[in-house]
Amino acid sequence: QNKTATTKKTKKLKKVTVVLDWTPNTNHTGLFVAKEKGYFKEQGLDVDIISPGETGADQLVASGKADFGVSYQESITQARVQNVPIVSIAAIIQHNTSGFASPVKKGIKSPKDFVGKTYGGWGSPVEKAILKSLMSEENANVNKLNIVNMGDADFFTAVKRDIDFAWIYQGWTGIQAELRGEKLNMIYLTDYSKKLDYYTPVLATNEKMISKNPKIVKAFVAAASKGYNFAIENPKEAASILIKDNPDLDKKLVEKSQEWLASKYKDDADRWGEQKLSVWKNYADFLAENKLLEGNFKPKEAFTNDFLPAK
Amino acid sequence: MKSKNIKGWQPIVVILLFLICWQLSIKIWRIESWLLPGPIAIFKEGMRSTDSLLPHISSTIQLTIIGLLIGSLLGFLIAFLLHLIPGVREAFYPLLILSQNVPIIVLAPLLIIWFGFGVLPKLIIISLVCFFPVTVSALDGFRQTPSELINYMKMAGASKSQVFWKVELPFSLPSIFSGLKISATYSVMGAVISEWLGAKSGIGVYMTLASSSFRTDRVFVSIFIIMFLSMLFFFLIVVIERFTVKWKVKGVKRK
Amino acid sequence: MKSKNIKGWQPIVVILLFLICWQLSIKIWRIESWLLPGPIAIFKEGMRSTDSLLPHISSTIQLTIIGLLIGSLLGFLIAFLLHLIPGVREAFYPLLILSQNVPIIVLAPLLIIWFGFGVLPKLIIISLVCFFPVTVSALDGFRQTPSELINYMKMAGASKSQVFWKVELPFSLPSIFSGLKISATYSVMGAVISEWLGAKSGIGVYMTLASSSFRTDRVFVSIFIIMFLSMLFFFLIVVIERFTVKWKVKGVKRK
Amino acid sequence: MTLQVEQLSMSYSGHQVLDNISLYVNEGEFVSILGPSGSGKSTLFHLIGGLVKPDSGEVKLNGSIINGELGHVSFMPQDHSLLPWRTVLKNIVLSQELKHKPDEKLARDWLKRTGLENYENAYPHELSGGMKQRVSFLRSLLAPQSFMCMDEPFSALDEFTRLEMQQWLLSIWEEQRRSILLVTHNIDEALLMSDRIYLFSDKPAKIKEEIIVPFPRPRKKELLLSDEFTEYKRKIYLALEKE
Amino acid sequence: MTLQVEQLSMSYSGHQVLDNISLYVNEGEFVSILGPSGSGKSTLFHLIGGLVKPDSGEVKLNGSIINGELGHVSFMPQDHSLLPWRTVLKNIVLSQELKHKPDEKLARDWLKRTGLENYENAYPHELSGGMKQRVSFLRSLLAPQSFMCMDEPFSALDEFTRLEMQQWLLSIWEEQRRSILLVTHNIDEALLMSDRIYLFSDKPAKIKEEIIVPFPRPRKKELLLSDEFTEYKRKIYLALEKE
Ligand SMILES: Nc1ncnc2c1ncn2[C@@H]1O[C@H](COP(=O)(O)OP(=O)(O)OP(=O)(O)O)[C@@H](O)[C@H]1O
Ligand SMILES: Nc1ncnc2c1ncn2[C@@H]1O[C@H](COP(=O)(O)OP(=O)(O)OP(=O)(O)O)[C@@H](O)[C@H]1O
Ligand SMILES: [Mg+2]
Ligand SMILES: [Mg+2]
Repeated sequence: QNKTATTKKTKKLKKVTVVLDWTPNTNHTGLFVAKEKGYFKEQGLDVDIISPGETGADQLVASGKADFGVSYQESITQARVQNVPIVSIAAIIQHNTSGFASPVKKGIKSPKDFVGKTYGGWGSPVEKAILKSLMSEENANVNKLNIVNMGDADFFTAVKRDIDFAWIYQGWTGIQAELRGEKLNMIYLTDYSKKLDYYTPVLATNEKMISKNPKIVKAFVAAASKGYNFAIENPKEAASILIKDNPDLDKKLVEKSQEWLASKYKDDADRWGEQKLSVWKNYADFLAENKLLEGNFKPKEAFTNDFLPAK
Repeated sequence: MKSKNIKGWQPIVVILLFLICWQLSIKIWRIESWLLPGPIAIFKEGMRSTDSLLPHISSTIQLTIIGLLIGSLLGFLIAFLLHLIPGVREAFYPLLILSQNVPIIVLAPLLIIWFGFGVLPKLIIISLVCFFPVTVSALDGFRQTPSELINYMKMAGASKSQVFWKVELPFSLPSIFSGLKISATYSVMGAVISEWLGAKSGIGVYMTLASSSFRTDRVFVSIFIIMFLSMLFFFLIVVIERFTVKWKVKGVKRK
Repeated sequence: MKSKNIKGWQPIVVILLFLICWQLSIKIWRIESWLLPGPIAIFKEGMRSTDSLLPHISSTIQLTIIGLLIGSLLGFLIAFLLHLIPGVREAFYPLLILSQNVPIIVLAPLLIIWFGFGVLPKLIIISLVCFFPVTVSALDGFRQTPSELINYMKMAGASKSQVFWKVELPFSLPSIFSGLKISATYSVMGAVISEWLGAKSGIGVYMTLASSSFRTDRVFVSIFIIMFLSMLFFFLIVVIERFTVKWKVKGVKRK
Repeated sequence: MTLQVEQLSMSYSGHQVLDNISLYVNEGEFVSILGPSGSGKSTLFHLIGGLVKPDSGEVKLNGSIINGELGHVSFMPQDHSLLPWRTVLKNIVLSQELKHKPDEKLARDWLKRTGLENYENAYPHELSGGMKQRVSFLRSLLAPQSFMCMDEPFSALDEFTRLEMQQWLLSIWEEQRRSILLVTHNIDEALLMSDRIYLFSDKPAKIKEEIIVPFPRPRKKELLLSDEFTEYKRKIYLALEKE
Repeated sequence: MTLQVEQLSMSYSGHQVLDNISLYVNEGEFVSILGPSGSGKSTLFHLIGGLVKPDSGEVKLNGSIINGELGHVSFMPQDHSLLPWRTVLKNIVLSQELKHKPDEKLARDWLKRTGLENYENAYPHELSGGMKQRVSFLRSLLAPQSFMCMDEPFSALDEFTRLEMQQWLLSIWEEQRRSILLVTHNIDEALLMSDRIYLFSDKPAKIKEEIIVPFPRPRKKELLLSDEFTEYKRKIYLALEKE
């Protein structure tokens, strides 16, 4: 009886795809919860979650090949400047949880300690600008920092050798370090510059979806919001749902990360997913100041809160 | 017979030796297991996760076989056309080289946008990897056919296609197999890479998941599987070669 | 002479045609430029950023040349050893195949840990890419040397190494060049990939930066450069082949 | 089938090889060419077979020009040119295969007659030099074309096998009335088999002399010992001797 | 250099090819082998050269067993086996190169004598059949080993070139007193050149007869026409004729 009811429903379900930014992790928990708990179905959606590996989601979302995707404010800012029609529809995590991490024994406690050290990054000019702004807060000179391109190497590998510190997400790599019992010094971006408190990651869609299928967007965000709220309240269960869907993930890491993230999804906002114009504007201004924005960025068009469920 | 049996064991012995060295150096230099786990740990992890691995393995194998088939047929077909149609060879050869130099990270989004998340874009990537060695080797094989054999056939009135099927193709079989061996070796990695464009299962998926959750042991389990599979495909080609090119002068080289 | 000149133009015509089709289909299907820019836009962007590109190009070229050299020498050396030392061939061949199946994402961290962020790990990666086709083709070439030639040399009292240098090697030169062509084609991509493990400059670096700031046109500029470079290396090998294997029976095949 | 070669000249990268050669082979005629090594006999055959085009002159088969046209004659090359990946039997039927379904029974028959019945499934590399030559001979014998060009077909055979093969060739020729052009170094062979003999000079090859062989057919082995035969032999010998 | 072959037997995958062959070549002796095509003459040479090992029996050079030992004799193979990527000159000096610095002047001298002076820098594929054979002949002639095994060295040559080559071979042999073992299908050649002749039977090869040739040296062309010569010729002919 239950079965027939669901099949009947599936007939009417609208198929949508959501592309993750990378392999599934705790940033995505809400989506998996919404799928597993049937929140998407309640909204009449049949959601296909795809992880694209190296490709990233932005181009797929922008082109309409995927309906939704997981992206970052940094990407969307750069993308929109190049006329890529991608729009952020919800902030997955309210504040920037990334920062510069280093093993405790390197003695890097604040940006001024960067002097004379080696930073491992991926060679982007944005990194240098960010480091510069952090260091200038403490009157340190960025030119005394050695910046090395470490490409695809992961954090733990890199700091074993020539690298002293690198840029990580606390909620994943930081948690992994805790699990390994490695003490890290973490310098959060948000602690030094409000401009760098950008949204990372976010849910995104393309402009066409917004103009042509606002109902679907609304439904999707509603279900996702419900999923993330569930994860906020029941981190344990949410973690087990993520693991159930991705059995090859490391269980301990997911559980611990989930626990840590539970309070960060919504944080101080009055509802999950809320985005502020100032945040979008600040980051773009920061880039512009550093001459890293090749074009015009209109912060208002880059995001919308319109599809978030009412408070 | 006897000496053949012994030969079959040689590579296994070498590999075992290699693994032992590996295990020992891990012990001696105290390399941490998240950096480079020892073969024993890898083996244990492999045993533990056999169940969850099997579907991944079978999906990668399917992808590889189909891709390798398409790729090598395509490679042969291209070689065939470039060889038989006069003038085309010089004109299109550069395009082949170009095809090998489109980075996957650029190709991937385009392929997905054009062909969706299905199996097609993945097969395209594997084929792209596999066709090239076959084409190059086949073309070189065709070109090296002894001219006296071709001359005889021509004088006997063979058409261009008869010369091809009866002389050039049989003559270049060893060369083609040489290309096929290279392709077979690359095919599994090709499949793994292709799985990065949004697959639900496969060794590639398993490996990236393992890697992103810092499970180095599982990453190495995947590598072992990839290696094993590509050896398998390689030796499959070798076996097929043995049965196809069976006229090869063996007796005379006995000393 | 005249017909040769004309031949040189054929591939260029084909490539031009291809570019024209590309430009047209961009127009017709209205493909957005952030997804797939047209060749004209790419060319313009390439012109604009020539100055900033040159250091990247020259660093990649250096890396490629050294890597290709090391890789092909290594490939030849391995083929040489496997061929000449009895029994070693069967034992070590599988290891070669394995070497082609260690994904870069796994190898990279290890290489970095062991060799740092310098040029050495990059050269290791390019060599790893380039040696394999050379080895496989060379081994297959050695094996196909006509037995009557080897038999004559043996009866005349040639040592194993004389047989190798005077018969097997010259005979398999065309085959070795076939492998070298494949290697040359892969070498540039190998260099680009190797740059992803931390380089200060290079096409690979330029491309990832372009890609992360959604400058698809610049990404394609890099691809064009990669393609151009690999064609260059390929034809370099072809030219060397022409000068080395100049005995090849041409006259007889004139018809 | 009649062949006419008219004022053929040919040179390889500057070296003249054939200088104004004219010769003919009538319907059902057996003609031999004798000439020094390296004079250009095989080159002439390549021209007749259409593999290369002459610098000047014409090759006519049944009156129509076949300069550079392939496939009109059955050709037995000087090197055996057997395909190494085909068994003896498959090599023999190759020339038929090109035109129609091969007649393997006939091929087996011939293998038996030429003493190769046990080698039907052997590969060329398992054969002795003379055996390879016989296989190549059978291949051209069974070819569908009725004009045959044979380039030293029996050079690797001992006297007895050679005589036997000559007999087979003669019997086939008499039976099917093919036209045959044969290159040989053996004066006995030329005299025993042909209606006419062309003598080639050294490079560049010219026709030095044309000799009409008067012996009646069928010719028996005993002819070899007759005075008339010796007379002709001496004549040719002297004519060939370098000036 | 003396060669002794003692009770050699050899079979290829079941087929017996040589059946208990015993023969010898004394210091400075010139010995020929005559036998039907496919009987096993080349196989015998491969055994003497050490390329294959006999099933039973021994090959002795100067008294020491050289079964399966390579490099003791200078060998001229039946197919020319020239290296296609070497010019004529470089092919000729190949056999010397293996042991010491090649003497290119000597090689050029010989090219001149054998009428190949213009082909020094030609590649094998540019040569006619007979020219390739001559190059291969020169290569073995210039080899440093003093025992020579030649497998039908003149089969692709016309009578005159053949006679000339025979004279060169004889002169070299007389001058350097090498020991020579020659396979040929030409009875005249065997009689004209050798001290002794072995006649081989058909498969499996046995020694049918050993003929000592009594003609004094140096032998002139005229010998060919003498009655004694014809007598011997007939004798060998009859002995070789199949039973
Ligand atoms: N592909 C080629 N390139 C250059 N020269 C060639 C080529 N083929 C043959 N020749 C030359 O042409 C001349 C005649 O060669 P051809 O093979 O016709 O001689 P032939 O009369 O058949 O001699 P033989 O009796 O020795 O076989 C020779 O001087 C040879 O060097
Ligand atoms: N590699 C081989 N494998 C199998 N059988 C072989 C091989 N080589 C030779 N034979 C067989 O051995 C026999 C003798 O061959 P061999 O070449 O010694 O003959 P030959 O006396 O030199 O003949 P010819 O005068 O025709 O050159 C033949 O029946 C041949 O089929
Ligand atoms: Mg000839
Ligand atoms: Mg023989």
